[in-house]
Amino acid sequence: MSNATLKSDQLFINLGPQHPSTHGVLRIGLTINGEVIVKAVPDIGYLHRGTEKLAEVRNYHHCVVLTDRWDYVSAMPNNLVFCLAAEKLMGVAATPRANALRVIMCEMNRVASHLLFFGTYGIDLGAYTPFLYAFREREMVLDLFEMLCGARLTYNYIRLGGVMVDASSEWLKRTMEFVEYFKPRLDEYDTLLTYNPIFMARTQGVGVVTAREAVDWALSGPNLRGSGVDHDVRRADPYCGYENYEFDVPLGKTGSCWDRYFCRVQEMRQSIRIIEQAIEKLPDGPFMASGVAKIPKPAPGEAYAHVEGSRGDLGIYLASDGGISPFRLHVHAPSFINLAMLQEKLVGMKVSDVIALLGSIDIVLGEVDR
Amino acid sequence: MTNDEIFAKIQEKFPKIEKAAVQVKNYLTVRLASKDDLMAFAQCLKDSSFDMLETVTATDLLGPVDMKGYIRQQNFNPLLPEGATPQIEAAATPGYPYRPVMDLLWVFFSIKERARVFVRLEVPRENVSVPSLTPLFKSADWQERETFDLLGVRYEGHPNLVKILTPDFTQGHPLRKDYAHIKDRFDE
Amino acid sequence: MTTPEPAAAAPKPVAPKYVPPEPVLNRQNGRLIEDRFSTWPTEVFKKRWSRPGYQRGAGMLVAIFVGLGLTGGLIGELAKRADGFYALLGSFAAAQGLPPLALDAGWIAIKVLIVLHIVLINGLWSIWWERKISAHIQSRVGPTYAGSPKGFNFHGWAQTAIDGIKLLLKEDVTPAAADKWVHALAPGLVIAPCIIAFAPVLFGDGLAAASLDIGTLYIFAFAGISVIGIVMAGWASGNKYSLLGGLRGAAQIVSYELPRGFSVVPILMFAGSLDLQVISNAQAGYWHGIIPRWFIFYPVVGQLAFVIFLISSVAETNRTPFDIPEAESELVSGFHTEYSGMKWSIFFLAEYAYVLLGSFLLATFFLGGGASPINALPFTWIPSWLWMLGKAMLMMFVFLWIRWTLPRFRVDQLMDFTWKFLLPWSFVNIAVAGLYLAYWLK
Amino acid sequence: MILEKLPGLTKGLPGGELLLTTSDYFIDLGRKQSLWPMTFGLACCAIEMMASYASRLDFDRMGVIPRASPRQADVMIVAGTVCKKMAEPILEIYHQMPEPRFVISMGSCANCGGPYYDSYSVLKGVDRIVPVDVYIAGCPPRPEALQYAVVKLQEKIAKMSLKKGLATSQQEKGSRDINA
Repeated sequence: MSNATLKSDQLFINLGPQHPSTHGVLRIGLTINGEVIVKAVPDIGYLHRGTEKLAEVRNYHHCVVLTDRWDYVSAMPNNLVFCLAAEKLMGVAATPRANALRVIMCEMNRVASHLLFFGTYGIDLGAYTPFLYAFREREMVLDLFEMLCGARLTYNYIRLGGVMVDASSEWLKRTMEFVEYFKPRLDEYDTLLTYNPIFMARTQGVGVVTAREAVDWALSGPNLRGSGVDHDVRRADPYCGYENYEFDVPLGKTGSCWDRYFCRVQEMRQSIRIIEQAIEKLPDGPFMASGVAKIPKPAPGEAYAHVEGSRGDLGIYLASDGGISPFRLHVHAPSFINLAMLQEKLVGMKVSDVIALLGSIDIVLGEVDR
Repeated sequence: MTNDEIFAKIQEKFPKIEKAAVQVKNYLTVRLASKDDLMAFAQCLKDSSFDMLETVTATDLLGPVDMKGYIRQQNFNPLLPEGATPQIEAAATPGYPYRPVMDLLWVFFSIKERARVFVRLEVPRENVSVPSLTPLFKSADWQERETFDLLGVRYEGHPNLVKILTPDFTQGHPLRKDYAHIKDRFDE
Repeated sequence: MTTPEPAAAAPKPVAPKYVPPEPVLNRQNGRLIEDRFSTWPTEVFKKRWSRPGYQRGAGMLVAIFVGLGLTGGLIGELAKRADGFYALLGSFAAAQGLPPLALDAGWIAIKVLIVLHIVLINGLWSIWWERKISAHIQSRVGPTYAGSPKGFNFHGWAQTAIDGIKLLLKEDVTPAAADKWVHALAPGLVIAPCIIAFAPVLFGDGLAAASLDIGTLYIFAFAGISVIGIVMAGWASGNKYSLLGGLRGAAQIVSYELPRGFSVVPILMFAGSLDLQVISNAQAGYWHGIIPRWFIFYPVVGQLAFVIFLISSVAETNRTPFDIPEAESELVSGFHTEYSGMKWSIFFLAEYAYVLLGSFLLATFFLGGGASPINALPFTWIPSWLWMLGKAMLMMFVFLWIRWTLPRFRVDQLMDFTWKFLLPWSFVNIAVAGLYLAYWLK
Repeated sequence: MILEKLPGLTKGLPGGELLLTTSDYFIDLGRKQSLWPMTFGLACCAIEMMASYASRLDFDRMGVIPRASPRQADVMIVAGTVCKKMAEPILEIYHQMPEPRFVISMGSCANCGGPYYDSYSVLKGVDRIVPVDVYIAGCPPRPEALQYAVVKLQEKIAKMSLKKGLATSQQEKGSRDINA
């Protein structure tokens, strides 16, 4: 926007792409009147890496590597959703043990991802200390990941037809130790941030998204559930045997920033529950299905798979022309779709609330721009 | 609700619709006859509880991908012998019906029914233009922009159909199969 | 699957026994590579006192503190004979034939230098103190390696000094869009009123650079001037974030001046004077020989006034939860976004000087000044300036504690808080204090 | 300003060399023990950068605290994929930083494009637009690797001296040689 179109009492400020709290390289052009926002124009694409194009000249095993880098905070669901889609195309099914391990890893990654959200949301609202507490526990989750698959962020652990390596009994023991350690920490977080009066004043009643709007914007994940819509892919369209585990789907009431935040904090508890059950019920057997070729060439066809990622309903549309590379790969990226509501929701809010709303949507720019 | 039941229910309301030849695995896929039906069909779906437009995208069905769309160097790996090509090159699969067609895709989702409908529409790939769904679904906004940016599909009636992901100086639509990368100032 | 006991639940792997690494020679020049960074800090810290660098650093720190203490004590003791010194200087000036004006100028210069050093040394100390405290609140360790590479690395004691060297040598950027003179003038206008405001601040019994009858009013008046510097900095930077920060800062500081001033009115009523020395003296003595007669122990009124004054002091210093002028996650750095090097560090220095000012005022108004909290022999022997310093440092810790615990207010909530909560309650407080005076303390 | 003239001023003085080396010592000490990076994350590596500020690996030990404004920063950690759209903002931020400034290129993407070596929208290495002092390999590098890079940068800074100018010519060009 040029200055000529501005009224004399309005100010155009440029939030990002380098800004401490845009969680990456998001840019928002804000026209403000005093402290109130008149117009907001989000500008994305500063991390557009063209993975959908690159996937057309990678083979299916290599594509799993690309998936790691979409939602780099929780890479396991990305691996999983690609493998599910490719397995559908190839007609392979993962073994029960592999499925249970996938569930454990995805839930642990959800914990890690929500811990990052918890910490950075604290920073966004000016509380620096919760970030360091959250990272203390997050490092433990990452240690467990590292012990199993050797990487801290980009795992490439879930492979076509199964998982990379089997979990040892030592690893399972340590995971249970972590679960026991982590439960009281969640109560600590509640005292630290959730019920802090200033925090509640900053987030309750701010950025309210009604259930009607949430469905209209096609939000997913905690953003949808924060508005009170009971939709969870793990319930609606179970994959990897989620129907066998007992867990609740936390719902918000008003759809404000606090509800979205609270949904995530409660989801960590449910994830812990699922991990416990999955480890107890972990079946024996092979961790990799037989029949996955070294260079898979699935028959021509199309497949869609989706999982409940840490940020919402992560889906993949995969088309094959019978070659060694996918013919078309499209990512239904929850962050991208959740972020779209920003341009409309920001109007009328205060500058400080931009950060509160943006933080509560919990985007990862790698997934927004892909 | 199984896919056939959903299809029967939709066909009851919108008799012109037919099942697609290639079904997206495990989900109901229907094919529109022409782009004029799109708005009416979307309205019909919205009325019958499919009130969430999940995905808007498209596939270019023209031949294998053009390698000029990638910035490749000859034998970039010094550890490999001279002339080796460790990188995968695109190759046409014999028997696959490549054709100059843009295959558009919309995914509608019903939270109540927990069901998904994939809607497909084939249009010629030159100057693709279809009606925009933004008046019905807000979520179409950015996804249509993305599809326009990456595949060059024009959505008629979109309030702000401009580039969203690629930088301003990128010419062409990268996900089209015949996209050839034009060197810009950052490519030496 | 058996669940282990929660007490022993930390899943950290058992640390292997620490084996000192083999000495590694640099490939190029064959020199011994120091193993400072090749071992984990936790391993190093296990036997830290055996490291000579640690001992030397600790010794250095203790020496500095003892030196500062001795200097302070010297000044404190000498100040009691200040009249004698003044007379001595006067006779010296008369002997040399100097005019009395020169004598007064020299005398004031000595006092100004002392106060100036308090402000500047406070910056060095409190930034390190803040970084260490915040680190330990956040389960970190804070600065550790700063100091000489040869060792003196006791808890990074030299961190602020090193930061200072670096900031002094940084390029001084004036943005092209900036108003050059106003941009350069703003840091000065922030720090100068702050130093001036230290003139009547009481550092102990009778220890003030200037004993003013209107001391309280003087401090509040000068401390309020800094806001002009903040607005200037925000406007002159030519940056919209700075402008927003400057305007927010102006609104906030002007608003919080009011409850800050009104909250001490009960104290002034009880003491019957604006002079800080009188206020401090009014709190001498003990109820029933046990409870000190500090104003904070006056039922209800004292505590309410203390809380309001503390909150407004935190707001005056632009620190979390009231740091909206420089809100890092919203306005990048607010009004000092465009400042670099030494100009920026002057803003920081001013912030910590205001923290110190607030701490000393809290100690004077509410914590009995230089009086001992315990009416027993070894405590009453401790000189008043040491008590004063201790109380001020305690209050400074409270400032840091608040900063690293709470999230930030939104700008309208901040205004609501002062106009709808703090200000009415400070009025109520004044009324109740009037009742106390009329019926209890008459 | 004074620093540039100091070598010339001390040339004729007795003990001028000693003065120069002493000031070198303190200047380098100041610069290397208080490297303030920008809070500036691009992609995956930014999460590891955050982890290195956090409790376990506590960057504050080395005096490294993040600053939000480029005016107050000394070192830019380019953490993640540099896309062509982001290249210009990075250049602008680099120009906003006051001298002396340093750049750490973190991760394969920032070094050379990494897994996106053939992508149409990724810059193949941040060293095409800004001079880089230290490169870190890895995708993403571990936080320990980032801290080691800071140690390496400190070693590099320790070699800066007034006589050679504020930075050696290789350093200005962004030499990969740490001993330059």
